[in-house]
Amino acid sequence: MFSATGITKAYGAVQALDGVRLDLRAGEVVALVGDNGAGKSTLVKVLAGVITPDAGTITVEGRPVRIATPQDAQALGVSTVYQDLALCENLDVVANLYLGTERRRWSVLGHIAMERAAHDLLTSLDVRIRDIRVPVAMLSGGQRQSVAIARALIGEPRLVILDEPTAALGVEQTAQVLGLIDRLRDRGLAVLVISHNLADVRAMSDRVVVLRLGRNAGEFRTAETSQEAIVAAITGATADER
Amino acid sequence: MFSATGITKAYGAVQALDGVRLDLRAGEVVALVGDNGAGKSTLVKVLAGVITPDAGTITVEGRPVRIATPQDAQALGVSTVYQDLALCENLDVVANLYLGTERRRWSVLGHIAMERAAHDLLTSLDVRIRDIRVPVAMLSGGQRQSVAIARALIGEPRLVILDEPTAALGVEQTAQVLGLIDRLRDRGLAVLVISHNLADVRAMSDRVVVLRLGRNAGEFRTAETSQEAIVAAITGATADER
Amino acid sequence: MNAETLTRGPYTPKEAVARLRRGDLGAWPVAGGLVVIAAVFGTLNEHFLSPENLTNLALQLAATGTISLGIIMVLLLGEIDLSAGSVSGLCAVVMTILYVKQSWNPVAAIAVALVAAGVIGLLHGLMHTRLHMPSFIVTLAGLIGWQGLLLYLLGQGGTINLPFDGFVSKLSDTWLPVWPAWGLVTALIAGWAAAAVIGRRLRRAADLPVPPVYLTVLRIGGTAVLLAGVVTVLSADRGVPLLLVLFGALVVALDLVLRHTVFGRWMYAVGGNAEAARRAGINTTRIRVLAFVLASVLAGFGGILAASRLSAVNQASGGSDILLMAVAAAVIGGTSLFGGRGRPYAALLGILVIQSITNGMLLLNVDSSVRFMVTAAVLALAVAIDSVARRASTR
Amino acid sequence: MNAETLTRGPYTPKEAVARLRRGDLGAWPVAGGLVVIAAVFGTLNEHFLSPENLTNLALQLAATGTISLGIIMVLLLGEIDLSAGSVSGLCAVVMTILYVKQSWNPVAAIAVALVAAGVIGLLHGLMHTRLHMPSFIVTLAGLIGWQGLLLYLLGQGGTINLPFDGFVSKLSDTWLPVWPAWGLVTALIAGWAAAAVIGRRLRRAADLPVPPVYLTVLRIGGTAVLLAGVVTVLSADRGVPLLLVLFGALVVALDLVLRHTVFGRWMYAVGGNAEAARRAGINTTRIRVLAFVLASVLAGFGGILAASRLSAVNQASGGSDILLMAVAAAVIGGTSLFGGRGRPYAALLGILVIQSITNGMLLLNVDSSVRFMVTAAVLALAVAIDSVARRASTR
Amino acid sequence: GGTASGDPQQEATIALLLPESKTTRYEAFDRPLFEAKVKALCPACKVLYSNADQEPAKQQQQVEAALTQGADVLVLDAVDAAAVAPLVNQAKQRKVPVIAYDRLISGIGYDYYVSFNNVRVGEMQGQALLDALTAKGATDKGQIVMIHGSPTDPSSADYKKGAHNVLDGKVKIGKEYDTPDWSPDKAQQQMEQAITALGRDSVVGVLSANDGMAGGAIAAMKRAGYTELPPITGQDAELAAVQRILTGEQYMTVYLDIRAEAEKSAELAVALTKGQGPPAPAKVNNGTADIPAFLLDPIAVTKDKVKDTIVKDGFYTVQDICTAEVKDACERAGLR
Ligand SMILES: Nc1ncnc2c1ncn2[C@@H]1O[C@H](COP(=O)(O)OP(=O)(O)OP(=O)(O)O)[C@@H](O)[C@H]1O
Ligand SMILES: Nc1ncnc2c1ncn2[C@@H]1O[C@H](COP(=O)(O)OP(=O)(O)OP(=O)(O)O)[C@@H](O)[C@H]1O
Ligand SMILES: O[C@@H]1[C@@H](O)[C@H](O)OC[C@H]1O
Ligand SMILES: [Mg+2]
Ligand SMILES: [Mg+2]
Repeated sequence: MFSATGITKAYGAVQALDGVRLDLRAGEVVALVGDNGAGKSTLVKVLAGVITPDAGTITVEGRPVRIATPQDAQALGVSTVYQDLALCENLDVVANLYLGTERRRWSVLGHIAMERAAHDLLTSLDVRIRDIRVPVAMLSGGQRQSVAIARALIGEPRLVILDEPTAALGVEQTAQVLGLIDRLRDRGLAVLVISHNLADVRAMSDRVVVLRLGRNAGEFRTAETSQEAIVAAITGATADER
Repeated sequence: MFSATGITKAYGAVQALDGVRLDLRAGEVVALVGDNGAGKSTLVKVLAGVITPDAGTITVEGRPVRIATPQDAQALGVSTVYQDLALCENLDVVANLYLGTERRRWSVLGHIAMERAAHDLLTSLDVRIRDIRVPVAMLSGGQRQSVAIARALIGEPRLVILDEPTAALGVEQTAQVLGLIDRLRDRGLAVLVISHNLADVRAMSDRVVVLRLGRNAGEFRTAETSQEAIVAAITGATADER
Repeated sequence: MNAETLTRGPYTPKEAVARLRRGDLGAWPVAGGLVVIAAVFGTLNEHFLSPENLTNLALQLAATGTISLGIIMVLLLGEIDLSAGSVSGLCAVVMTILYVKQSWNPVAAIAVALVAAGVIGLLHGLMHTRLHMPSFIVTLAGLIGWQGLLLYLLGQGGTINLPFDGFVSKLSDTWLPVWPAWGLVTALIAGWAAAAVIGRRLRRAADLPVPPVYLTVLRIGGTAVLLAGVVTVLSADRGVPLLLVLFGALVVALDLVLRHTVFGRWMYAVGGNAEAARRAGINTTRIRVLAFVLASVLAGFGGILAASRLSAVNQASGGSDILLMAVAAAVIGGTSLFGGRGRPYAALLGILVIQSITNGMLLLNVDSSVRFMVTAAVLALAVAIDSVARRASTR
Repeated sequence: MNAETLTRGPYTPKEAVARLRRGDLGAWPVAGGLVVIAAVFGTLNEHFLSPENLTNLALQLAATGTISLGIIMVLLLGEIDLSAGSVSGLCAVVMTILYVKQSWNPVAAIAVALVAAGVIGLLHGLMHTRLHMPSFIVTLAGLIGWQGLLLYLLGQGGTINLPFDGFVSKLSDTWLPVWPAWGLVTALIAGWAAAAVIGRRLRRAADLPVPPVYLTVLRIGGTAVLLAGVVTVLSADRGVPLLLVLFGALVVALDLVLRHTVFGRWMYAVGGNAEAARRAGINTTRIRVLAFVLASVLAGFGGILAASRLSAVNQASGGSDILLMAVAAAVIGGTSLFGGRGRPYAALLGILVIQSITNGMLLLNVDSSVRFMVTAAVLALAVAIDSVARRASTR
Repeated sequence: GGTASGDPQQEATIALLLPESKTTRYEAFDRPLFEAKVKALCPACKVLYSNADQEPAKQQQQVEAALTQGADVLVLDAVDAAAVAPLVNQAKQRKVPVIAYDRLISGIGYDYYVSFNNVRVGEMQGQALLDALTAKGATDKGQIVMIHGSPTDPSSADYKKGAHNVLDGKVKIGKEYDTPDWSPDKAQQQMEQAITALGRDSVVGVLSANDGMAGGAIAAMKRAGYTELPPITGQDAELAAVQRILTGEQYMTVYLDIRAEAEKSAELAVALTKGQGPPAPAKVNNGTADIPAFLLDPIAVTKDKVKDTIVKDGFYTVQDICTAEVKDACERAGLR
């Protein structure tokens, strides 16, 4: 469905991405793995319209598209949880959840509708925040991450991208997120997940794409691959492209 | 060695810590676990002098101490990696590593000595950063976390506190940090690690302390405890104090 | 259990105290500063608290207060508008030339002048967002350049008087009689109370927690008492000045816009974390440009109010320390210079502090050098009370 | 492999281009703005580029430039010092009273005045750190209050002239003869080259990468050519003014302090992330207080230089737009108003831009209104070049 | 540069340095009148013009710029009459003659001084106010309010001194303010507070140092509900003020015959470029030297004098003054 080819991005002397290709299909969970600094988050930002690549094309259902701004990505149904969360710390949980997609009538905010829905959404994710009207600055690390994940589920996305979604989450919340990813796949969405936790990767993904120093370094069907093979691709011990 | 009792801290209506006690001994790795928002990071900040608790006492080797500022904590040999990393994004890696403990002569910075040592330290942790003279703002999430961990090893700490140190780290780097924790214990330091990864917790810690809603909710010798028992304490299914 | 932890419990008195201790002091410390100022000047000069003087105060704060409202719009984004003073003067001059020299209808003259201010704001906004120039420099150039244009437009003549009995001058010489004033206050309070009751119903219907009745009653009742006091005092002199009503209406309207519309929400978002706002799909450029337009239009309106008060414009219009006082009012009222924090009420409170000090100092008979020093000391004292109280509560 | 990825490779020309594209443009775009300004005014008026006028320019920029250096110290922390103008005036007045009225030794008078400025800065710093007052308000009170004290000290008399041939006036009327000037430049360049050679040796000994020789040579050589040009031009008129040497020495000294001492490192740290700095055990209070003290002392010294230039102090000393120009110079030179970014050279570059515009405009024979408008336009243009270039390079 | 011989067609450069741009007189009158006269006397001469925006340091830069551009004569209206001595010294070292325009430069000798006397302006304001009060028999019926100019403007100290010379001991001074930046808004606020502090009925007169501030004070009094405004002074003969005088809102303004001042200075400047030095009718001691001086008297203009001063000199035409609102008042004053 979503297909990116030849994505290249340099930050000065650092070649963060170098001709990367990535295919995402509806109803499939792809795990993007790789060493620290391999370029995973940079690739996510390209897909989400946050940065413009130096080169490369993106097609959606075969047609080339331009993703120059986050709005473009949103219009294509891309919904993203960033590694750095990208929350407005001065706003409360409800405001952050609905940021950019506020419920409104004549541009007047539907406070009550949003609060009600936020409440239900967070409950369904097993998130525990004692008062959802406090600024996000007052939340613990895991609580913030939960808010960021919940954000991505608002609206009707076609592709959900999660950059290390469970890094700060507790045991139960992590389980919830893994369950959630399963449900998203079942609803026919495309899902791209970045994670360093190979156990989780194996548990949830259909396919694993490996980046190394900004280049594609392997792609595996999860079910048919051993953890060792993935580790080898990550660390560069082997580089077998499937 | 370090012993905190009755630690209490409220943020407005939220009772983040409520009479918590924690003992840390030289040559022992203690894992602090608990749900998101359980108060783990708050407790860490109390020990590190970042916030002042509403109540509670801390003793070091039996003598009560006052930890009112981060300087106080440093003077007692407490070295901390914070969950939010607390790096200066405008400074480069070397400057961040040595922040507050700069090598100097007559207050003139020893640039070369610091760069050399930083280089060696990062290499020993298997950290891959292409240019350590770029501002930390330009690093990936995992690279930043590596820098924050390396920071804590500079100087001669007696107690090292790590708040979710491996959350953003790659496979190899995580292994390095686990190895590092072992080495710290072997050198006779006290180590306090916060983690949501129970597999890691079981692999590295000698003792597990569980917090729940700001209160002590169990304490276990790792070797003698099943993962299920820990999970039960975290989620409140049981609350057996040992 | 989740439902329970997610729910905001009703506010108990204990929790109210806790909120206070958390530093959620709102306007209270500044209000404390105001009380101190009132006490000091009230003791030093018997006239300070007289209805006549409080009426003067009300008139004196409207123009700069309006400019300060505009400043808050850009401060919320973490930007600055140094041109507000010059723009206020220029806008007043444009209005006056059209009205007096070209004999336009005054309302049309005001409208055109405000549109001109809007265009200026647009220009600032575009230079800031499109050319990526720091707002400090853009509006510094504005400060100098619009002042130049003002001088150019005034040209040979210098001062232009506005007819004392004309529409514009009357803006600042119109007084609500007693009954309309009470009617207005009653309508305001009734409207608020109705909104509160409906809001509570809706929240309950949505199964959301509602604040305890006593708190709502206390808040609305307190405001009612305050407004009633203001009306009573001002009616003892010439009545409630239209100027104060206009300024008050602007404060209330902007507060509603910022809290209850998408635009307001996005302003805070851009000010809090511009990158996060951008990633959320908010057109941050448009928000920024709008903020600069609003700032200039409000500055322009403030300038017109000032011209109305003086019944004249001249080369000094919008000059002197008007800009600094407008920014200071915003900051004293709790607006952050770093963006994302502040409310229109800040302008009201801040300008009250500043103008009370100026007003009180002028009642006393001191040399200008001493006046400057005492003004500085009282200003510092008033804000120190605020800062220390806030700090003590967050420890 | 690690060693390899950790190592900064030597700079190749390609990488230099890459750095440029990354937005690491340093001072180049501002320098471009300067060239445009020089071209514009050089065309409009034949005298603009004459040695005499460039000498005037050198004299004109020293005082405000020095104040701007102080402003940079607080901007680095993300704070502001609105009192710099007033403090500069007050300090000059204190110095003059001691020196002229009390017949003190001029050096002692200057020293005492600077100590007074330091005490003022200490007061600002303590109010900011201990009472947690926003620096905007603290220094706004300073702006008003110190001006009051200045007026009070000047009292009835008003202007006090400094003797033409006295020590203080001579500060701005002393010119390095040709040989000492060349000697100074040679010493500077030689010192820098020696430091570069030793630095390279030490880095190599520590097995650290060294920048390629051509780059170091280019940089030192370029500076040498630039300085030689300045000396040649200025020697064609009255010689290199002592005032310029003093200002230049301050810029270089502060730059060295900020880059190579613990204090400087901590300044940037506090400005970048105050909480992180605090957690790193840095006494952020002390750093802040020191920054305010430095800002006031530099403002005071700037005020003394201004008095020396004018050979007088009066009620207007330190007033008018000195403060705004000093802040603008810092911002134009690339100092962030949000802290953590900026270098003392910013003050030099920024004040060059501002004073070139002012100086050039004064050569033209136009009405003030036009002058203001053109000044604004040129200022905006110069900074737009910078902003657009920087932006284009980071896309 | 350099002064030259008596060739009438020679090109010479004359620098005119004026102090500020916030009052109309300088750019609306002084500059054009001066330039026109120079053109008439010496078509080939060039006038370099600068305005210092009330900043001594800027004026210093402007003098330097003028000298750089080869000015042969400086006509200098000092922002700070004491502080420009070093500049005059610089000019003298270059053998460039200096005319002190409007304000007496102190601390050094130079060629000419053409002016009205600032202290005298203050005295005239004081005297006019005193006369008006005496005429109404109000000198001991209440107090006056004094609204002085900017505390940072050296010339405002002169006006203040002059006014006090006349008024001290003769009337009771209820309130006295220095007005930052000569700001009319601030003058208005000061007046409001003075009225509040003293009581409306006890204010019998207002000494305002200039017309702009008088406007502010008048607005304050009108709003305070005075049925009959007490006498109020001014300075500058701003058009708006002349109109107010006609309608009776303002008592007087001090009118300076700028045409005479500008043209006299232009004549002297042109003469100096030719190496001539016409004799002066008076000498003024500035504390250091006796300066040859042409002293023009400021003129106090009240309602009955508008016609014979301002209008007669062509400073404003009747059409300028008599707009719709003041038509009737004009008729009554005999202006048509
Ligand atoms: N804004 C930036 N400026 C300069 N360099 C950057 C920037 N962002 C990323 N980089 C560099 O690009 C490379 C890839 O970064 P990226 O964040 O994509 O890594 P990642 O694969 O997400 O790593 P991690 O697992 O640590 O999150 C890194 O070397 C990083 O230093
Ligand atoms: N600065 C603050 N202001 C207000 N409340 C806070 C603040 N910091 C933390 N809290 C609250 O205190 C509680 C404990 O937070 P803490 O960060 O200690 O949790 P944690 O155990 O570290 O969670 P996580 O696993 O998510 O990191 C949370 O409910 C949080 O909302
Ligand atoms: O004439 C006055 C002038 O001397 C002063 O400097 O500025 C204000 C004017 O009214
Ligand atoms: Mg990443
Ligand atoms: Mg935590």
